[in-house]
Amino acid sequence: MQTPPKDQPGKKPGIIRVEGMHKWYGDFHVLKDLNLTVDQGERIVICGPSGSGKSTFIRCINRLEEHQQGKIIVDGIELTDDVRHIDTVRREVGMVFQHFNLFPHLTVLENCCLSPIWVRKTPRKEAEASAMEYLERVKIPDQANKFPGQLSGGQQQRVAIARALCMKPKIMLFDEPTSALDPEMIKEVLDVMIELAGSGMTMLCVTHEMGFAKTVADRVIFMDGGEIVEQAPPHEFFTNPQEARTQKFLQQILAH
Amino acid sequence: MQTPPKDQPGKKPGIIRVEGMHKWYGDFHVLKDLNLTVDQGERIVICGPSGSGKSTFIRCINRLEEHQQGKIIVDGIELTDDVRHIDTVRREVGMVFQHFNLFPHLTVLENCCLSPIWVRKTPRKEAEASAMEYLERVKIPDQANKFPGQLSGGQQQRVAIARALCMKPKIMLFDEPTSALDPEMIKEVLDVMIELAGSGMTMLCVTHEMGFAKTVADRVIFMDGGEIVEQAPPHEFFTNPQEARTQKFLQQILAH
Amino acid sequence: ATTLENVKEKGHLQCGVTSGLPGFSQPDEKGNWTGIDVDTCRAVAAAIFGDANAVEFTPLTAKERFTALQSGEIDMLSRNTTWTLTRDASLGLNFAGVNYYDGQGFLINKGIGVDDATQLDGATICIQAGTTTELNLSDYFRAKGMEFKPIVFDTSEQTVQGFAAGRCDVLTSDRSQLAALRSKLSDPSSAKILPNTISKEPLGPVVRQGDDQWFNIVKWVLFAQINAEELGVTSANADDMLKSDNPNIQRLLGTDGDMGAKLGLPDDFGYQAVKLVGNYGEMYDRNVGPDTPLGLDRGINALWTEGGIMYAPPVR
Amino acid sequence: MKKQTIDTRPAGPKPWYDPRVRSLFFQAVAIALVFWGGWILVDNTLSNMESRGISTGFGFLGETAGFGIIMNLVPYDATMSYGRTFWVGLTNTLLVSAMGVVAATILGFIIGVARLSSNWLVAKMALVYIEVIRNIPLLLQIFFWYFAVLSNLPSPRQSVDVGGALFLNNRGLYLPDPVTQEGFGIVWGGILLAIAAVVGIRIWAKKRQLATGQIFPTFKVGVAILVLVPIISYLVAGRPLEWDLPALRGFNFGGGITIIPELAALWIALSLYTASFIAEIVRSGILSVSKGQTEASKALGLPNGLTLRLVVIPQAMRVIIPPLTSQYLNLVKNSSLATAIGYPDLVAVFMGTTLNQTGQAVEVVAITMAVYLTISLLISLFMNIYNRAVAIKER
Amino acid sequence: MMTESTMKAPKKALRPVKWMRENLFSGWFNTVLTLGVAYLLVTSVGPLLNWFFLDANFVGSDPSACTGAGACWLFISQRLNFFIYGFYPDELQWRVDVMFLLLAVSFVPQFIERFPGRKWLGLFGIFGLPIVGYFLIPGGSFGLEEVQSSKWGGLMLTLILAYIGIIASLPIGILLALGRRSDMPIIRGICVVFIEVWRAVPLITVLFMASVMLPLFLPEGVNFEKLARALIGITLWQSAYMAEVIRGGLQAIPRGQYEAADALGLGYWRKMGLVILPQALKMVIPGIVNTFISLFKDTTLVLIIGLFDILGTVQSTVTDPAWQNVAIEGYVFVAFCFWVFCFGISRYSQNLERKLDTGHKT
Ligand SMILES: Nc1ncnc2c1ncn2[C@@H]1O[C@H](COP(=O)(O)OP(=O)(O)OP(=O)(O)O)[C@@H](O)[C@H]1O
Ligand SMILES: Nc1ncnc2c1ncn2[C@@H]1O[C@H](COP(=O)(O)OP(=O)(O)OP(=O)(O)O)[C@@H](O)[C@H]1O
Ligand SMILES: NC(=O)CC[C@H](N)C(=O)O
Ligand SMILES: [Mg+2]
Ligand SMILES: [Mg+2]
Repeated sequence: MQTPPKDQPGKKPGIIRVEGMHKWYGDFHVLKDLNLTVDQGERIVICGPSGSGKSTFIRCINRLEEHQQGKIIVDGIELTDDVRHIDTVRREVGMVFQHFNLFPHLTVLENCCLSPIWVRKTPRKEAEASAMEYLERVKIPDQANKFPGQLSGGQQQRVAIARALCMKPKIMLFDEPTSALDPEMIKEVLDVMIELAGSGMTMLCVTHEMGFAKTVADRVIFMDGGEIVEQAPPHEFFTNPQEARTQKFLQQILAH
Repeated sequence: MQTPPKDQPGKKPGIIRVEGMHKWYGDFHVLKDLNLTVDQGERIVICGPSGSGKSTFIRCINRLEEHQQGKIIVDGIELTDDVRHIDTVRREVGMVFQHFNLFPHLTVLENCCLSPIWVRKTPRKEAEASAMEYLERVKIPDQANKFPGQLSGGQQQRVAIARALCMKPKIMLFDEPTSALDPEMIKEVLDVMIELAGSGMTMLCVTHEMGFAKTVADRVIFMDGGEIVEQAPPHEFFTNPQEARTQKFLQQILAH
Repeated sequence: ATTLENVKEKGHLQCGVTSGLPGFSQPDEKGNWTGIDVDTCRAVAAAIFGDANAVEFTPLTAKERFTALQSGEIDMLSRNTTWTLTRDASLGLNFAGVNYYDGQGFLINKGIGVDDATQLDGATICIQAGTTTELNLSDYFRAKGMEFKPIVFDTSEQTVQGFAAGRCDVLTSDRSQLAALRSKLSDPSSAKILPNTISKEPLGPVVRQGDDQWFNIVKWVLFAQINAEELGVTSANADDMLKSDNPNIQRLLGTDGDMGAKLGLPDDFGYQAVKLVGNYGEMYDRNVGPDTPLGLDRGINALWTEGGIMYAPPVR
Repeated sequence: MKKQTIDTRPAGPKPWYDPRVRSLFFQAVAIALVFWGGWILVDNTLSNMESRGISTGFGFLGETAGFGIIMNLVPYDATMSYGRTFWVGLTNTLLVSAMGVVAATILGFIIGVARLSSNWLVAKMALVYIEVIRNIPLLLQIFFWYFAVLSNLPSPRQSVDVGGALFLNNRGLYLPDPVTQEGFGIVWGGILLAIAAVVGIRIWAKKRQLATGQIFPTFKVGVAILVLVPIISYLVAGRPLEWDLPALRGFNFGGGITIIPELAALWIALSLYTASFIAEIVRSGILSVSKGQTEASKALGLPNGLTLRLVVIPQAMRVIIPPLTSQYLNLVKNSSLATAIGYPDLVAVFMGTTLNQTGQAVEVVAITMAVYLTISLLISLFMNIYNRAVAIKER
Repeated sequence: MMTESTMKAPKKALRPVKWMRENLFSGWFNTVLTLGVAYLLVTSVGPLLNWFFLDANFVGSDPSACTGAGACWLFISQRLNFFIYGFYPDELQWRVDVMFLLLAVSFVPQFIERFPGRKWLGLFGIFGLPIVGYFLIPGGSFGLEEVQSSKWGGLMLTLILAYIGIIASLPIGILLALGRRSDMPIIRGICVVFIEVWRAVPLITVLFMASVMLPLFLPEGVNFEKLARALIGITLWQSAYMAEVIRGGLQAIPRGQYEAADALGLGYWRKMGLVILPQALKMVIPGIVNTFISLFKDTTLVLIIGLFDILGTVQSTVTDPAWQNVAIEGYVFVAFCFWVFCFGISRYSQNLERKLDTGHKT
């Protein structure tokens, strides 16, 4: 339960460490003995067939789900039942959901400022200024005073990204951030994510956008049946997958 | 802007004739001076950018929308306010919607038999037998007793086609029948439509599936801003579009 | 159509009564109604149809009774209703006589240690809504410079319930009712009736204004019963009396003259009413007289010939 | 195949096949029917009233009522007019409705939340409460609270006595009545000052929070001010308040404030009954906020309390408000059951005694219905305004 | 990597202690709550149990048998006949019993999955039962002795009122809802006014009008039974509520369904009857059932206009001086009767909802 020794300024190795982690839903064994270490600034893409446990895994990392066995250590803090730890970790981890989950009763700007103001206790002025910066970064500063219901899907997802960024998290988790979008909107969002990736943020992204994986990922992780079947740099992963299951999956996806 | 004269027997010329048709929504001029003649057995594909009035046009043909000026004559009957005419025309025109619009409280078979039994007053036995034939034609006879909610999108759309066919219509209208489907399901539905096209039915189809257009269409119509900008046989349309707008549109679509 | 025609067409008389007041109108467990007010209705039915059972009863609260009569919901109201000027004049009603002369009194809980109404200052009083008692009470207390708290219920049933539950110290109503209501207490000896009578309450049947024929019928059926008592005709001897040579009796029973026809009734209407229901005295004794649970002496309700004020115009 | 020539076809359909003409025709028939029916009713009523010699008009409102009413919020005695009895009845209706709305809302929210409690016992008790109370007729519950409970309360002489100031017996609940003395103005001043201060602090705290992000314990400080300042000013002013204590006078209590059993029974029954419905509304409102919203909020690091306050409740309220409104309307209408136990509400007093004494049923009933209609429309109006204000903005 | 079969979920021990810790004593707040509620339960359940059962009197033939400190259920059993049949003549009560039996036969099987002919029994219950009842209960035809409606009472009257009210208010509600959604502004206006006015006024004012004022509005000589008028009042009042419930369902049906029905050439009534209403009604079953339940409970208000429903009969007998203080027993009995019916109906609707779900919720 200690932060790993820091030897490189800026790049913290093992900012996320998952060790022998298991999770069950009732009797159903969703995640089986996962082990993964993510260094600061790494960009990981997770893929795998539907129901393989990708979402569950990523949700365990900011404890939206509880794991029952093994360890998850985020930014040096182990995730246990201790609420204080959970709160601390969640402050460092931003999450972007497949279905955006924006707060429909708040404007875009208010959505973005919620966490800075109430969790980080940033003065509102400051929070708003910084929110506007992020909104600019996702290219929708002009929508700041609209309500989420008034935006298109792509715009909504970009707000969701801005909202997560406003917490200034060390780690960003994306759970199929583009799969609820129309093709043209997918591009909008991917562009923003690629830009983000360029800025050196630690990112874990569940996605089937193989183009994105090839462009920005440091590592691609393939999950199936609750296990990590294979992990490799994208080049290797796509050209020379080791496992039979991975090969089969890639065939399907690429044929598409 | 005239259809090439047809002289084969059995082909009734001008089964649909639209003459100088205009439509407004309030003050908004959606359809502007449309003229079109469709012969029996012709297969027309309509394409154009979003909001160009394709759906509105096709919906006018079975009077789901009212037009305010000009004439629409379907199978020799002019569409006016006369309720008898509307009913007669609707009996001859089948429609397949983008979102299927199956009746969720009825089984697939009941969906298909509804109109034959209640509108055409076919005895139930007969209606069911004929419905089963059409369900076989769209390759899902085994789903007959399921409810729509239990089918995949592609299957649902095929049921929708079978339902429209059960009315034994002279004309079939398709409004983006594949755009609500996943890529793998699109193929299922297109296959059925191609087969249908082969059987010599008059078809008007709004779609952006250019492959389909190339394979089966007799003519492709391009709409923009509520006007018919260009119409031509597919070969000509794709290889040698006349209008600048058409060219631009084709570039976008084909690049995609 | 006139009320009489309507009634004949229906085949029965629709009569408004209380929803339950011993001696006046009360259903038993089988829904058979008894009471002096009920008998008044039956007599009218007997006079019209020759059948004392050709009548249906509509139980009404005091609040509802006039509306029901005004609207035509009932043909006559026989619900211990006090004859007052306002009711007679502005409600569009006609009082067809008096079948019981009453006055308002107080029933108190012995525990409060009071033996005269003048000591009731500050008392809580249970009372029925929409009655003259409600008005008299106000007048009385105002005149005496006393205060009171009225607890107003819909039915006399509920006023007793409220009184029994201790919600009020005093229950006020027509004196005739007090005894009956007292008998409904689980311990009747815990309550007593004060000697004071604070108002005149002539109770009688009521009909709608504007149909004089009907008004006359109800009025004269009652008079016929009172006259019958005076002439000694009873339900038991009515058949014998048919042979009487007293012209008064002959006119009353319809063996002579066409008295009934003048009212639009069969000539033997008096005979039928007395034969099937009884004369006034029988009606009284059967329902409220000394031998009933109510045990009320005739008092002023005795015939004028016996020192009372029951006096009916002659059938002539 | 049909043989048809298009050119000879008439431009417009025959009128009886034109849906527009048809619709006009149906509507004309409908409105004619309604007017005809209405006219028949009115005509019958007038001629019936005329032929029966029933007086008409609203002149009766000015006549002397002459009967007593146990409870009046506006001054009333038997010498006043029937018009005044209307106001007495109306204010009594409004009083019990307002009390009921407040109590039912509080209770309903508590039970609705309890229903979702993670505490098994509490959740089950709430469930039992809801399933029992809302499946039993209200009238029965009113009778129960009135007749069954009242008869088990002691008589005035044996009152339940709480510190000589508060008495409970079968005549009601007696509370001390504060009587202000000279110099009480200072206390009023103190109270106003305290309120002003709290408002000021709230504004200041909000500003400061916006500016610096620090959160000030507004609630606790506010409560302290609201309690302390009036007490201090009370003491400073030399305790200018005397309590009119209820005391046994004759055979009843005098003085103090009385809550009569009729009011209490009606209030309790209405509140308990309505609360069981509100509880279900609250529960479904809270459940209607999707899990994704709570998850998003948690993912933003908001703790449970803030998640509830900033994300769940504002969204749940939109779902809760419309059905809550209709429960309020039901409560107001149900308060008319007062007449069954003698609480002097509008229906009991005005549509009861006044109607009976004056005999003008049509006028009185019309007025009564108009009042309920107005209350309904007013409440709906306010709710619609509110709804529009908070509606989720969409494209 | 471990193989699946060897890994079992870590024992989420089903031990009661664990369960209690999680469900009753998680955190100090919950613990306090649990203890508080438990204390209330323990202190109230004992006395209640005593009153209801242990100290209660069940047998005997007259009031003197009620000696215990508990409830006097004897009172209920002695008066049961009155509570069930009102004034209905003893020797004819078999007719009511037949109706009760038919009612039970047609509706009890609805709770039993896979009961043969369930649907037909239900249909009989809805359409056949009223007809049978129409001839059987009042009599007067087929050589049956006539029984005036003024003699009906008790539970039987309550059920008649509720049953007819329920069966009549649904179709009226549907028509009103369709009217309110109509394209024709005047029809819509009429329906809106009708619905809003009925919903705004208290039921007892409606009943008052129906019971004592109605003849004033009608031509002379036009008149019908007091019971029928109360029924009409209740039905119209509830159908306004029903209309609003159904309108909710109609509004929730997507436009595509209307268009698809149009495209198939179904006319207005077929479109509504075959496509829209089946879906809309199914969607609002909970609302409809709630309206039924409230109608059922509201039938008690006829007591105020002098009809003896079950509450009326009990109310009128609890004051019998022969029985001391039986008010609570009486009210508890009525409460129990209503509760059984209402709770039963609501359970049934939840059942139905689950079954009718054809999986079209996306
Ligand atoms: N709350 C739950 N209770 C029980 N099983 C669950 C629950 N949530 C998810 N599961 C199951 O866990 C498995 C993994 O789910 P998960 O959502 O993580 O898959 P996924 O890889 O994200 O799939 P997809 O690509 O479809 O989103 C699935 O089989 C799912 O059915
Ligand atoms: N009911 C309506 N009221 C007003 N405007 C409408 C209405 N329906 C459609 N429109 C407008 O009419 C225009 C044409 O709409 P239409 O749906 O026919 O376009 P389309 O070509 O089918 O587009 P898409 O490819 O997006 O389906 C659009 O600009 C649309 O906004
Ligand atoms: N208590 C009553 O029912 C009647 C009281 C009184 N005789 C009246 O007519 O007003
Ligand atoms: Mg997933
Ligand atoms: Mg379209």
